[in-house]
Amino acid sequence: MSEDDFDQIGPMESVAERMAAEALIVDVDGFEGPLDLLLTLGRTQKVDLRTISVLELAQQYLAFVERAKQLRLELAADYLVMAAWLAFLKSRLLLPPDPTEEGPSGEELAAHLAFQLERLQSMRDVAAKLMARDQLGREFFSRGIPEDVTQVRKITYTATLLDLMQGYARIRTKDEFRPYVMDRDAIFTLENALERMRGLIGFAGTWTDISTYLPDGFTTDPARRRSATASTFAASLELAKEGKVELRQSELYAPIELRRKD
Amino acid sequence: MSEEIDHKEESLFEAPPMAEQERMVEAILFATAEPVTVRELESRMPHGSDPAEALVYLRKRYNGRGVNVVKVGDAWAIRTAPDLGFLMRRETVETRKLSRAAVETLAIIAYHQPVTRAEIEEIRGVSVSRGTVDQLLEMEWIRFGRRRMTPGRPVTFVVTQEFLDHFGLENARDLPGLKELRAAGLLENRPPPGTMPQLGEGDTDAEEETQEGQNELFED
Amino acid sequence: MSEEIDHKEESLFEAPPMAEQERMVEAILFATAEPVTVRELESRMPHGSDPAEALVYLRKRYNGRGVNVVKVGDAWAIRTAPDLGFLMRRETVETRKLSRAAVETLAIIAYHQPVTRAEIEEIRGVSVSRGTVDQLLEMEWIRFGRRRMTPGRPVTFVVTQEFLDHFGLENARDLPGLKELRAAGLLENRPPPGTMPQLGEGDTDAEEETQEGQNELFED
Repeated sequence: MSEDDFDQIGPMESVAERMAAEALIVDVDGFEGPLDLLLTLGRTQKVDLRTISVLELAQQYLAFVERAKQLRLELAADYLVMAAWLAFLKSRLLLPPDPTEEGPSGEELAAHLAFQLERLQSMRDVAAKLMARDQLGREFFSRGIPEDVTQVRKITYTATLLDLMQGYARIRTKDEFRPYVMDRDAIFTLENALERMRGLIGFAGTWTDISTYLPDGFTTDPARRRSATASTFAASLELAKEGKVELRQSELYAPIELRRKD
Repeated sequence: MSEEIDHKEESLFEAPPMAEQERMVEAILFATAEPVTVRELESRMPHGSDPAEALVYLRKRYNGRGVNVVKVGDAWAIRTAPDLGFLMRRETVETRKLSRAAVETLAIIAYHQPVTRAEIEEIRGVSVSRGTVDQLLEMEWIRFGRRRMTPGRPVTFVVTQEFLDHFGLENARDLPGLKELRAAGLLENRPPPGTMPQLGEGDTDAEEETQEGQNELFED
Repeated sequence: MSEEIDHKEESLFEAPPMAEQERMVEAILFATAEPVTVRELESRMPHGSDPAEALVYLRKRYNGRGVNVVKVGDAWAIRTAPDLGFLMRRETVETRKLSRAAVETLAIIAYHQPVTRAEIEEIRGVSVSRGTVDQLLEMEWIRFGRRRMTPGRPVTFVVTQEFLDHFGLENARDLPGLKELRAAGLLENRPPPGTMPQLGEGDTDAEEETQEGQNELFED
C-alpha cells in the first residue's frame, strides 16, 4: 500500500471523512466480509499497515457497527462475530494483563490481526499486478490457424514362434483326428483301462486306492500319468455302474478307493 | 473510400521502419484465423506502411525454415513447410496379436512352402480369406513364390527374410517338426471345437469324449 | 512400453542435424495454439532428436521478432510479441470479466499454492462461493492439487499451465512480487493465536504441509 492512498483521506473530523463513513454503511453489502471492512477502515489511519493501531481500528469498527444498528441495517452474522471479537480484543488491550489468565495476550492477538490485514492487502496488490500483465488473447496471441495434428493409429501385428508352432500343431492335430487315428504314445484309453481293471478287480477284496491300478510306464511321465489316471477313473465308474465294484472317497481330494462287490 | 483518403493523409507521417513492418506482418499472419490480403494488412498497420514490401522480406526470412510464408489465392499465410508434414501426424502404435487364421495360414506357408492357396485351404480345411493373405503380404512375412507348373499356374507363397528375422530362424527348415512339437508339449491333443465329428460310433465317440474331459480335468 | 524399447533401439541411428531439428520444433510449435512439452516434441521428432537444444537456438532466432518462442511451465509455445497487441484488435477475444472475489481467489491460489479452500477463506476473511471456484476451474486457470494430509484430507488448488500461458509466465516462480511477499513473511501460513474467529479453523495443523507444498512448487 502506498502512502498516496492515505494522503487522499483527510483527518477524522473532516466532512469528507464523515461522508465516507456514511458511504461505508450504505455500502455494507459491497464489502467482502469483515476483514475487507477492517482494511477499508484501516485506510483512514494515516499509517502503514505494519504500524496500524489495532486498538483504534477496533474502535472504528465498533463505531461502524453501532452506527449501522442505529440505521437499522441488517449486518451479516460474521460482521457481528468480528465486532464481538474486537470488543474482547479492545478490553484486552486496554486492561493491564491479568497474570492468572491463560491464552494469548492482547498484543499477540492484535499483531495477528495486523498480519491478516497486511496479507489480504498484499493479495489485493498482487492480484492487481497480475491482471495488469499482458494477457493471452489481449496483448499477445496464439496461432490463429492451428494446423491440427492428425492422429494416425498404426496397428502392428505380431506373433511369436510359439504361436506359429501351436497354430501349426493345431492344424496337424486336427488332421490326425479326421481319420480317427491318434498318437497313442501318452494315451491310456478307456478300453485299455477297462480291460486292465477287469483282469485285476478279482484281487481287490479290500479297499484299494484306484491309483494303484495305473499300468506300468504310466506313473512317472505327467502326461501319461494324467491320461492313465483319467481313464482308470472312468473305467472304475463304468465298473461301478455295472455293479462289479464299489467306490468311496473319504473327503474331497482324498484318494478314491475301490473294492470288488461280491 | 474514406480509407483511401485516410491513407493519403496519413502517409505524410513517417511509416515505421521496414524491419518493424516486417515484425507486424509476421505477427498478423501468425495470429489471424484466415489468410490475410495485402489490403487488409495495410488497413491494420500504421499508415504509410508497405506490407507488400515487408512480405518480400518476411518471405525470404522464412525461406527454408520449418514454416513458410505462402500465398493462398490473393492472401498470405504462414504454413508448415511441406517436407515436415509428417510431424503433424501423431502416430500411436498399437501392437495386436495376429489372428488365429493368420497364424495358421502363416504356419502352413512356413512348413509347406512353396504352397498354393488351394493347398493352404486343403490343409486348414477352411477357405483362406483374401484379407488374411493380404495382411501377411503387407507385413512382409510372406511373398509370392514361383508359379506352380500345374493347370492354372497358381501362384505360390513363401516366407520372407523378414519372417525369419522376426522369428529368429536361419531357415524355414529349422522349424521344429510335429514330433518335436509334441515332445515339447506344444501339441494340443484336443481337436478344436466343431471339427470333431459329433455323431460317431459308440466307442470312438466315448473315447474322444474322455480325451476332452481329460484335458478339462487336468489342465492347469 | 514398446515405444521405450523402440527409442533405445533407434537412438543408435543418427539423429537429424541440429538445423533440421530446429526446423522441426519450429513447425510443431507454429502448428498448434497450445504449448507443447519437450517430451511431446521428442515423441514426434525422429528418434535421437534433442528438442531442448533445438529450442535454445529457435528461441534466440525469434528474439525481437514479431512472434516469440516462450516457455510456459514445462512446455513451449509461439506467441505474438506483446508490443504488437494493438495490431490484433480483431483477434481480441472478449474475456469474461472476473469478479473481485474471483480475481482475489485466483491470486491467493497462485501465490499460496497448493492451498485449501479453508486457507483461502482465512486469507480473505470470508467464505469462498462455490461459483467462484467453479468459474476458475472452468476457465482452466486452476485445478485440484494433491489432497492435504490433514484430518479430512481437504483438496488443494493449484494454478495450471493455461494460467501461466494466459499471463505470459514461464512458471509460478515468476509471479510478480512473489519474492517480496515471501521476504515479508506474507506467504507464511501463520496460525492465529488463541481464539480468533476463524473461518478456516481446524486447518492449522496443515501449516507445515503448506510450507512443504509451496517449496515443492516454487523451488527448483
